[in-house]
Amino acid sequence: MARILTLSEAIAELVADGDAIALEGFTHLIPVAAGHEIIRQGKRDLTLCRMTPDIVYDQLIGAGCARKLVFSWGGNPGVGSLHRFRDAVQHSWPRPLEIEEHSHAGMANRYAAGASGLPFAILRGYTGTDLPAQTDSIKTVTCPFTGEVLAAVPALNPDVGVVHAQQADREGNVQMWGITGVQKETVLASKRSLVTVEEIVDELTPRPGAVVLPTWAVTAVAEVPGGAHPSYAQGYSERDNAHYQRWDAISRDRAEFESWLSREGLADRSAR
Amino acid sequence: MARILTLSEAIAELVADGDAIALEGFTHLIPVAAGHEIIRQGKRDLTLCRMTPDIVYDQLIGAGCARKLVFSWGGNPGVGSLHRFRDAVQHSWPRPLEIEEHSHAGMANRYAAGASGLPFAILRGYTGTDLPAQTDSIKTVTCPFTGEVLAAVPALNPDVGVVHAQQADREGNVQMWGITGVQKETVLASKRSLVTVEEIVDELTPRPGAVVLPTWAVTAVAEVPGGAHPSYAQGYSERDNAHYQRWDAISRDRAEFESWLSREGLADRSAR
Amino acid sequence: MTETFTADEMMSVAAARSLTNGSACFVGIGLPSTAANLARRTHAPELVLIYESGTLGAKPDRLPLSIGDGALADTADSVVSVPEIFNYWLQPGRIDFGFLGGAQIDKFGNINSTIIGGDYAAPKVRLPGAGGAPEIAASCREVLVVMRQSTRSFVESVDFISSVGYGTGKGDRERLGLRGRGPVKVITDLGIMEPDPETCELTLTHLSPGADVEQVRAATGWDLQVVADPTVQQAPSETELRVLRELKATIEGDQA
Amino acid sequence: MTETFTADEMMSVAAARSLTNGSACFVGIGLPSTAANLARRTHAPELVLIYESGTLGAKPDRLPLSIGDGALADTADSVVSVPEIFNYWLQPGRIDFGFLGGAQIDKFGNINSTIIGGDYAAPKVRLPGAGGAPEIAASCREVLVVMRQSTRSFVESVDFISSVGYGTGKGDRERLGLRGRGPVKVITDLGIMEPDPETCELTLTHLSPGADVEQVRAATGWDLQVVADPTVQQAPSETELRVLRELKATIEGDQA
Repeated sequence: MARILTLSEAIAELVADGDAIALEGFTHLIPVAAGHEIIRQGKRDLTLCRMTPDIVYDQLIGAGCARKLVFSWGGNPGVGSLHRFRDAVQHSWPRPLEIEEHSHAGMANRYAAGASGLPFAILRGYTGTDLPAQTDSIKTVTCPFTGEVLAAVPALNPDVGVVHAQQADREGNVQMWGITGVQKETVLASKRSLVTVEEIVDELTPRPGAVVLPTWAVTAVAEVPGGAHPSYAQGYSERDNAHYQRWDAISRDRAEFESWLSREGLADRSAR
Repeated sequence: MARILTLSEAIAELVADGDAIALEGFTHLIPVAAGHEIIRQGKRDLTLCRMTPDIVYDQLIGAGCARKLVFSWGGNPGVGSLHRFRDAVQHSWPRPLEIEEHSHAGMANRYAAGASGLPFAILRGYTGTDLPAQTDSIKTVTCPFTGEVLAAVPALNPDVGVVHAQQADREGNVQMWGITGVQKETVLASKRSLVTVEEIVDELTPRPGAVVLPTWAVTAVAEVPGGAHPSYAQGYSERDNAHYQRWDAISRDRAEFESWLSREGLADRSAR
Repeated sequence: MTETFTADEMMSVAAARSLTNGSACFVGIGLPSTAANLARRTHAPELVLIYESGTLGAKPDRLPLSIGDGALADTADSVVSVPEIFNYWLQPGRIDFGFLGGAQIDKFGNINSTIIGGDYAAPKVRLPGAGGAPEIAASCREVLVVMRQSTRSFVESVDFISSVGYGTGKGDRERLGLRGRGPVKVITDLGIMEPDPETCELTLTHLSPGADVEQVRAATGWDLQVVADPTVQQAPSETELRVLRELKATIEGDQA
Repeated sequence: MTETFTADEMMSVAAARSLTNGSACFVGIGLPSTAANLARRTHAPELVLIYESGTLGAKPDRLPLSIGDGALADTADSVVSVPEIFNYWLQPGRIDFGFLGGAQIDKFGNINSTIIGGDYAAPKVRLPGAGGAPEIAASCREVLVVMRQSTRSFVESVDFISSVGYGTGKGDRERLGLRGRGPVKVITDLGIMEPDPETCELTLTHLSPGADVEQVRAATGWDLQVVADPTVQQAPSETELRVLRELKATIEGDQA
């Protein structure tokens, strides 16, 4: 049974320095508030997993929380580059960032294998690209029936999986709808999980296209209205496109970024 | 784009003697009328694939349509044995029946691999059982990351996949809800597909828990109200449990079975 | 007042009592479904029922007649596809209890539901087959077996291993890489057998009220080991019997 | 009356024209999404738009601002998970057209969207990475590349192969086991390049109105082959331009 906690309790309890964590949400329902709480609590040496590291991961990286990034596309969607990510890779600022780079299909299958209790997944992927030469976690297997050679990727089983959803009930059953990405797999693949929700309701009303996570498959639920901003929660909020634009300017410059951290109250306990 | 056909046109056009076909539906939404039309049209030498061959497969086997059965559980659910299936395996009546036997997990993964365009699937399955010794399509692969040995099963890609759904719209988009089993995988894994539906409607109204198959992923749709009887179509009909009971008596005896075939108008073109 | 009850009723009640509240249980139709629904209506209101048709957290108001009964989908927390139920829910070991039955069981809890007699290609009796059992037996944290006891079904050696218990004895599950604990209880109309901690051989630990050790031995096709002083199971309570009979009544009309 | 139009508008229109009605198209945000939505509102009303966020058959009433835009989910025939979109829909080769772009492309249509300069561990410029491109390039029946042409982006050799076009030339895709046909068109602001049937080398086959061969050669970092008599593309029609500008207008407010 999931416990209902505050966001700060949940992050304090679930996330330890050195953990591998995955904050997922494919453009929609990105658990941004949870990411900020991780920065606020000054977590360190994290391995950050995410298919599409966007501005919340740029912030975590810039704040010095990350040791490593496992990803498939690291950009500011519709805007351009992630400057803190680039600065970390190109200039090791504020610290070196190890990277483990996959394709979307590879990452999606890594989570699916993790959710399935399998050690690896197979896919038709990466063939002919330069990725396998750079990424140890891309290998091959041979089909025992046809002899075909396929790509193999290891299961991704983060220590903590964090997603944002529209609703939970008081027992901790979770419902999300709209674009639900790889969130079910992330929760099921992770050793511990946190779902932040727009609201806790008395009863979940079944909805078309909804994904339901039963309470016994979730570790903790925290009510965080607006917790996906600047991404959105369908039925609750719209994507704040201007915010993504503004991030480009804020993140280009180290000093500008650091003053943003202070302004947002995220710098206090970060000891870079 | 799926074409809207009559059931008899669809079976005549899509199913050829010697084909591998899969009629799926996990207790709910079993495409029984389509099975009867296959018997009526006297199709022969079919490889019948189905996780849970139940009375419609008992009928196809008894009517002499099948050369081979690929399956994981062949019984009359809640009642007992399938007598025509047993008679074929034990006494080669009306003709010998080759079998390829899997577990449910294996069959489900074979369809999923088929739908995914992969040659095989991996699972934690069959270990320690006597199935791998009898079934050529169970092998092993070794995880290239951990060295663990896992079961491997080949993709199942039937020539024709047949499922029953509640609704299609006039463009041939299909919607089914309730227990939807392995039907999406069956349609996507098959070279050609037929969906029989309770009704064709002007517009599909999104429903909680619904699976939608877009028209361009389906070959043909046929309107066959009650086409799942004696199984059921949630929202349209109830399971006819007495019919399953009665089948036990009808199928125990060859003569009784043959007179049932005649009574149902299914014996005419069957040339045993 | 103690009502009279049948051996089958005792078996259902014993199976139900084995399920702990708040746990997740992979249920098949027949006795397991009866037991799981009985447990949910008595001591384990928060038992999570999972059917292989894809229903997670079904709360049927009557006994379902098949694992694909509409009452399961209507009342479930979530209905998922069959590939998902096996891959995301059963395989990773998320499910606490799995129920199994079969035509034959041996002293190490290996079960046959495939063929009797002859050989695989030409069996004397062709049974339905393994269905979900191989992976339920492998992946559930604990397996509960429910079968009526007789020398026909409790045999020295099964004709076909459809699902693995303890293989040829202690250590086999670990060698095979099976991650669940295996059949921790075999519940019959005569009593309960549990694996010996040293050998994993099924050993009689509990007797049904009215049954005695000799009777159980006579219904077992191997030389049955018995613990020093087998416990006599508590007879079904009035509540257990009433709820069990109410549940059964919900299906009798349909099955007549 | 022919209106004036920009080279970028010509590029969008040329990309839209490449999409046939009734086909299924895997769309990324930016130019591909503009082109696909333009096609759907002009000659290809039954074009099926598929976004990697999981929306099958999206019919947005405005240009989505991201591949996860709510307008996509609201109007889709079905929204599926990200693993499903890649495994059940892209991988088996069900999708007719895939759009790609990138920072660099070479004469065999191999694309780089990963790093520029230095080496992988210490790049001069770190780009976002491949995202869905490796498998889109492998599995879509045909790939359309849309990029602005310059010697910085059209290079003799890419710094990193993020997605494969024709590898090192004809026959490579078959040797690698890639099942789609590869990049059948590279559409730029100056014209269209197509693989030579004998060598698979990208060859200029169409010029944008107002562009000439020398200008395209000058914007290409390799010795560009040109067909005997490159066709000049038909200028955007009034309808194409109007619809394109209406579409663009739907996002300008938000992006301001």
